[in-house]
Amino acid sequence: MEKRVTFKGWKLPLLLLAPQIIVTAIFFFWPAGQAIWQSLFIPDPFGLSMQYVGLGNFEYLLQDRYYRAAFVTTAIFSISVTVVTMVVALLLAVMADRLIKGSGTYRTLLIWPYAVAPAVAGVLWMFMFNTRVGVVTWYLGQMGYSWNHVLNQNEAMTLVVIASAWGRISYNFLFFLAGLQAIPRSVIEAAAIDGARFWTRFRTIVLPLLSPVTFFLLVVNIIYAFFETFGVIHTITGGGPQQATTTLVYKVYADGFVGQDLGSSAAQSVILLVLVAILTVIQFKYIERKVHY
Amino acid sequence: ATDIQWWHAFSGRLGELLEAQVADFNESQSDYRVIATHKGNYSEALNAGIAAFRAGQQPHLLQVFEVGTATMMGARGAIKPVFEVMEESGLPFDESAYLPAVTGYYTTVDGQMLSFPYNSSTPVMYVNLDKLAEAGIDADVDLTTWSQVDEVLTQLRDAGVSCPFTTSWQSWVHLETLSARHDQPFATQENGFAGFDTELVFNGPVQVAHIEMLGEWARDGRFTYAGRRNEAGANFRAGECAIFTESSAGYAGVKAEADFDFDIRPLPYWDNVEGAPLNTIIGGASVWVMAGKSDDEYRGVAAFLNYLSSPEVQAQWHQDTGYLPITQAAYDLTREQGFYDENPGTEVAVEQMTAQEPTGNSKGLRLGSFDQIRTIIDEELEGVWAGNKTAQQALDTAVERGNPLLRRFEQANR
Amino acid sequence: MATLTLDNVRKNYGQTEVIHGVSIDVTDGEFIVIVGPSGCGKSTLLRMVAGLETITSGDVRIGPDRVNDREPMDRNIAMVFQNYALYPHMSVYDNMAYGLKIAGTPRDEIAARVATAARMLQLEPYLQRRPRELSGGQRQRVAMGRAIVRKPAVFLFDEPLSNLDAKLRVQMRLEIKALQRDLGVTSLYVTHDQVEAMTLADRMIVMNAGVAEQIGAPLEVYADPATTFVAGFIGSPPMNFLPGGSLGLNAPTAGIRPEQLRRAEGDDVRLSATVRYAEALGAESLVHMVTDEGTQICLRQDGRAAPPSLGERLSLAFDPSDLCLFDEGGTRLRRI
Amino acid sequence: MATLTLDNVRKNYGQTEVIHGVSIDVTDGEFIVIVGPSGCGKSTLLRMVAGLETITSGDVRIGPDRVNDREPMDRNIAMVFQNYALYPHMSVYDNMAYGLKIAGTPRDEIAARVATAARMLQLEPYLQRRPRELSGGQRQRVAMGRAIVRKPAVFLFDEPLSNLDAKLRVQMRLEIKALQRDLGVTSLYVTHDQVEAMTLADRMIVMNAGVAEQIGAPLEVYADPATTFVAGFIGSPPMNFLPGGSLGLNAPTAGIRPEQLRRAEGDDVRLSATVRYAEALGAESLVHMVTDEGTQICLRQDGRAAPPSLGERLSLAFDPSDLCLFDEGGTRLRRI
Amino acid sequence: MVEKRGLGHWMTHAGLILGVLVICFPIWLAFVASTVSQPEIVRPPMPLLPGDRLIENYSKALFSGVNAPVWLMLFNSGVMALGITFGKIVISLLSAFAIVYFRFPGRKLFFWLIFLTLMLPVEVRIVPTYEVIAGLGLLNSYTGLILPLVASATATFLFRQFFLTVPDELAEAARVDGAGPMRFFFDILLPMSRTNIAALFVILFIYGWNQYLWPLLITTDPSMNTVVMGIRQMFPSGDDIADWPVIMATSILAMLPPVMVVILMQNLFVRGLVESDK
Ligand SMILES: Nc1ncnc2c1ncn2[C@@H]1O[C@H](COP(=O)(O)OP(=O)(O)OP(=O)(O)O)[C@@H](O)[C@H]1O
Ligand SMILES: Nc1ncnc2c1ncn2[C@@H]1O[C@H](COP(=O)(O)OP(=O)(O)OP(=O)(O)O)[C@@H](O)[C@H]1O
Ligand SMILES: O=P(O)(O)OC[C@H](O)CO
Ligand SMILES: [Mg+2]
Ligand SMILES: [Mg+2]
Repeated sequence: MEKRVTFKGWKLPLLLLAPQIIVTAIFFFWPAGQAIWQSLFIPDPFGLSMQYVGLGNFEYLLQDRYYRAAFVTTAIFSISVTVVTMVVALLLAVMADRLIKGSGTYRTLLIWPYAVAPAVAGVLWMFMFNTRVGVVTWYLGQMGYSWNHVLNQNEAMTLVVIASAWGRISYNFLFFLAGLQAIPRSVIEAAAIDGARFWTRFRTIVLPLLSPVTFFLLVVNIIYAFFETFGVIHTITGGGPQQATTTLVYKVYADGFVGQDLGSSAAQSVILLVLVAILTVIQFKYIERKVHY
Repeated sequence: ATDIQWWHAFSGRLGELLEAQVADFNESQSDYRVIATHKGNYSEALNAGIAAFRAGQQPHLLQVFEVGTATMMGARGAIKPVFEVMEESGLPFDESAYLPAVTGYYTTVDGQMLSFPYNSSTPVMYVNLDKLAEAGIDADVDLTTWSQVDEVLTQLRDAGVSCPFTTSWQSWVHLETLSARHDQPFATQENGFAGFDTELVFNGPVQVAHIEMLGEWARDGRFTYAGRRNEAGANFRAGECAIFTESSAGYAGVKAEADFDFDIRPLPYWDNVEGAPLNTIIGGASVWVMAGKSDDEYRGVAAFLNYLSSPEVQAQWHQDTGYLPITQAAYDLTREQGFYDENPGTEVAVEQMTAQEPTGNSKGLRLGSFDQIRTIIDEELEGVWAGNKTAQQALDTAVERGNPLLRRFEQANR
Repeated sequence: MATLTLDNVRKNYGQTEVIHGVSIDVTDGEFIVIVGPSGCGKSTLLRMVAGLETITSGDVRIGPDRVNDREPMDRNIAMVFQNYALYPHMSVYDNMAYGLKIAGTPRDEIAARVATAARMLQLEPYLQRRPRELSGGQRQRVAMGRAIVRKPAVFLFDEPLSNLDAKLRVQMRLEIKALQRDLGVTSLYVTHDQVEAMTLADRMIVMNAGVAEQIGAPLEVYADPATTFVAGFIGSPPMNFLPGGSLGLNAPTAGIRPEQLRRAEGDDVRLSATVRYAEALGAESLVHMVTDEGTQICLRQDGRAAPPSLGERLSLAFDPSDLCLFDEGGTRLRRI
Repeated sequence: MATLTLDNVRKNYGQTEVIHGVSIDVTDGEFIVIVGPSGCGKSTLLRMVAGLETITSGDVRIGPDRVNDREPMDRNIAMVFQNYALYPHMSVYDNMAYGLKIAGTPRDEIAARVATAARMLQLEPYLQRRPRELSGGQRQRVAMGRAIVRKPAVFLFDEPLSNLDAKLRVQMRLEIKALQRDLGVTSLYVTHDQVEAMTLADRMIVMNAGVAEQIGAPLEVYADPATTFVAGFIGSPPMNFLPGGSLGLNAPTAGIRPEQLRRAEGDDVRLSATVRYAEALGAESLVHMVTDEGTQICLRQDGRAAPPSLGERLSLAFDPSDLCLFDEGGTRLRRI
Repeated sequence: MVEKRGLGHWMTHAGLILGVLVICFPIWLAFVASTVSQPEIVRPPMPLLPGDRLIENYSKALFSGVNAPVWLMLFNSGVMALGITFGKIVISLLSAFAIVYFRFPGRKLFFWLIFLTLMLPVEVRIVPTYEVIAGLGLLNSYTGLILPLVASATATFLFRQFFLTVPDELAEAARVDGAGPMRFFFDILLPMSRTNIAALFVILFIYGWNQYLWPLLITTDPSMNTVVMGIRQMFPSGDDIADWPVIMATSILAMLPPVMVVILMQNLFVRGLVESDK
């Protein structure tokens, strides 16, 4: 999509672009270049010396069962967060949309968690499910279920998924609600007159018409789950038990800053950079061509 | 006054005691001011220090747990050996005044002190006597061997104790110390003391059997797992758990918080293993002096370290915290003060450390990337506690995953 | 196909009554147009019939059945919306087939019915397109098709042509009329365009502020308006209103349509006025004037006659029997 | 105020030529309407005059000056856009004052000029409102006001009324006409609505696919169309076209306007046709028929005459001098 | 309205209220925990209604904290969040304007250079970015906290999307009125973008305030800690029990500013989001 009218000249636009280009170059492209460079070496933790290893770091990574597992973990985690978030948000949005009045009030009440930092969300959920003092753990215990996400991989995954999804529900809710309210009333009415009852309408009209919103949310949720959940994982499980909750991004951090294995961390950064660059391009092509109903 | 930055990993009771020492030192003179900063747990503090060094913002002093020793030793250009600092300062410094069992860990082959052994510990066993009584077990029950412990735990469980046994620092206590105490190698090349080309071998039969037993306890409710570091301390101090294997330094917290009678016992061993028991090995942390500071600052550092080694300060620290005394003078002073008599069990740690002459397998560990290797061990052990893996599988995997890290460390430090 | 009866239907939104009791009996196959200015309640009335709004009081009957409490899907109606309300994600075929599919009609029959409708509406080449790939007129046809295939008892139209441009509107209104006549389905059609109402309706309901001011056949309403509102609303340019006194009449208001005025020849002068401006439209010209009393009036004259120039004073004549007289409230005074 | 000259103006987008050379001399104060169907290049032509599109070849002159290479602000023009393009965050006052502010006009003078324009356009009560707080007609007036205050040499209008509803459109077009006449500013006005063109233009340019098919005064164009395209586009319903042969004429196509047909009385029958449908519009009726040759034709008759019934066969007459004859290409054959 | 009467209506309310309760429960619990004493928490189950230690716990958190008092961390968070917010908005507005309204050599290249960063948060390139900042001597500085997070294209992208929806005629009208590019930018485009700026303000403020990993790495000096990372630092190294009431009080304090921003600006926020098509 391009504008019809444009202003002339090339100096002014370059001047306008300069701040962003400079900041991007220094804090994005320079580090990215560094990552690529460093991925060819094994430096010692203190940065006093480094050994050239060619693609050795990548070989090492690909041989590492746990690195490969981190891909799977990331996939499971991201998909779960996305699904939980979207299903709950859609459910709430559909209910709020049915109201003639008051959807604004519910929106205000539901919007809170969006503002809560993932790391703080992690602390809150960790507090509720703490194996010693957690209220939820205690009540679960009363019901005969012994919760222990410190040892149980599935429970750990469940907890980080819920804690990560929690804050996003608000955001998704906003978009779904806006999306629902943007569906022309008359289309719904037409379907009703055509004989479709609530669920039929929802399945055959509402869901398909929401699909642009849904796709958008899908992308942002996956991006969120990929990158912004670091705080949740760091505060709740630290990637454990047994790396069951170690995502790719967490591993970059864990190997780079905890493990002091800068070569491996740089190589992981490079792999992530490539992955995300591909995703960006795909997403971009899609946005440009986005279907608007 | 010249500021001396000290990054450490102590919070809670230990943090308070450390702050008190710092305040005391700062009051005692006016040339230097030590500023102590809590940098998270041991791993976090170490990483913060390393990262800061890379950024040229390192503190003067960095507390590094024993696990990071090889890493620090490997970073010759990043540290300034303590003996150098002391020599240059001109302050009296006699390496022979320190307990060899402790300082041996932190010295070069020719006996020069690289880091200051600020807080050294060794694992011991804490027993909640009230819980024993609750289960009708005699307070004097013999807990010298793991088989005896096994029986007592069964009784405790059967009597309805929800947490018969727990431990902190599982790898340190139940693999590293276990190996040393039973003269089993943890890694080749004298556990790394003899060179970088070392390989992990802690998947031997003794270790497997021991972990197998813990795994069984975990599954049948005799062992409650609480975390990789000393999270379990909270459970024990709250009176939930009957028996607790933990650093001697757990004493500070237990003494401060426990509202039950407790006992400190030596770490049990397997009497069916030949040569057992040997000494336990050292833990805790030492303080490293970082490179790249001015002479004046190093003089301040020396003054502070000198203050920390004085018999009074050391004795007080030892008595308050349960960390080992690092000088003979402090040890003697403590005995003179009658502390060991008034507080039975407090001498267990020192005795345990010094009872036997260490072998190549019990001198300690000096492995690169050991923090990550511990993480791997922790992960695999958790697999056993959760019932996902057998002990053999877990230890084999840990060895298999850990060795590449040693290779990378070797490569990086060539 | 069925009759449709509204019996004193009223609608309140909270305290405000927006439909003040409308009654009409629509015979089977009749085409009724509801016409009136924006906000007068046309859509509301239609939507009550559709079941999209609750009925505050009164009855709506389709055939013999009172349908007040039925859901829209149970009323056997079809509706064409102003914005067409096509399902944007479905092909033209699926848009038309949707209602039948839900009703569980066999596939063959669906295909057959859609095909018939598509043929009637000349939509055959577009069956696989999405609505956004169609022009306005084609979309309008799809909306019609969707209504047709269901063979409902009653068609409801809510300003179905107002989103089209002028040319297309004329064409589509002819098509709608023809289609309804062929199908013979009872229809209720809402518009604010009086031309549409005139050309489509068998009978029309002229609404004003929630009240049905007049119900009747188009030419009847045009020739014989019941109120000044109706007289002003139907016909463009509207009827001229003159104070009765100025014409020596015993009525507050007298109305005369622009085409019933003529330039006086000889001494039949009844009115003089000054020309403000003239619009030459080709076939006809509209001459806008002010009378000496200051009332604005309009004269429609043949396009071939030369339009008068600005400021010219014209003498006007009309046939007194063409006058419509109204009382103060705007109600027609009938000569008995 | 100035003259405006287009001299063989062309526009290419890449390879495609969309304006095929348009020339016209607009005299000072003249109101020129460019009319034609969608996509014929009306806006493109206007935008070239405005300086918003480059001119591929040919010259545009405002007054004596060739302005091809001037920026829009240096051409001394003002433009009213279809969507008004009001600055949404500025008050009505600021919208009108903006161009003057930029030009560095003194505050007092800005205030005075805006006040004058606001008075003329009856916008005084709304000066502090934002555009979104105005009705469509008011917005349109603001757009006009913005153009007026700058006292430009030429006004450019691009379909300024097409976003308004029918009633308002009629009213606004009268206002625009009056205003332009009062101000006497040379104007170029684009529309696709032939009624608008007829009523507004001093002269109109009828465009088709980038070609100016006819330039002339409205009634002249109506009465004397140069091509079938013009004859069909101007006038509603459009001119009826009959094959010349069927009338015994020596021309491929003959055109006659619906109001020039009449029902034959006696033996002046020239044409017979069957009634398809009749639309009674009150003042007049349109009778749509098919001739025996199958051509669709339309007859406009007085509303008072009873419309014929469907299927009825009518005999039609016309005055042969009203016929317009066209050649195969649709160009008018003039009788010399 | 189709099917919107009667029982279903109340069921809908019931469902939504349940949703609100579940969603808000963690926050409620944190609030309760911040008003009771440590013993009440460590002996489960902790109460579900607030206690009487509110003032005590909050003043302890605010004025003593663990490494640094919480008020200081809040201040640091505020500076960082506002710095990121304003920095991003300003540079994005300028660059989006350049990209949308000008045709100049290299435009496509710059476009892609910028938009490649669209989805690459700092986490991915964390180690080298840390080194760049360290190399520039920006550890423990507000500049170091802010600048690297300003380098992302999300805001630029949003403004670009919005500018593309601004009718062409507006720019044309401005040109006809005699406005040059910068005049058009300041007089027309900027004021028109207010809603979007407001929405972005909310998004970016929260983004900045909620940063965790970056401040964790580059603030080695506790007086530069931000509150979100500060909470995590309050957890003991393991040995002793977390001071839950103070930690929870800090959590509440840490979420208060962003929550206020969202709640107070929610209408603008939602409008901006939805209008600008995400
Ligand atoms: N939900 C509602 N609540 C309150 N008043 C309403 C509601 N819907 C419509 N109205 C009012 O009812 C009156 C009639 O509205 P309606 O939509 O039927 O008018 P209409 O004749 O269809 O107008 P238009 O030609 O503009 O579509 C209007 O005055 C409107 O303001
Ligand atoms: N930027 C462009 N690139 C290529 N072709 C264009 C461009 N702008 C317009 N055209 C083409 O030029 C022709 C004339 O367009 P223009 O907008 O002038 O038509 P118009 O008469 O104003 O139509 P409308 O009544 O729909 O506004 C059209 O066929 C259009 O497709
Ligand atoms: O609890 P500490 O300080 O004795 O340390 C125990 C372990 O040695 C840490 O590795
Ligand atoms: Mg309506
Ligand atoms: Mg156009």
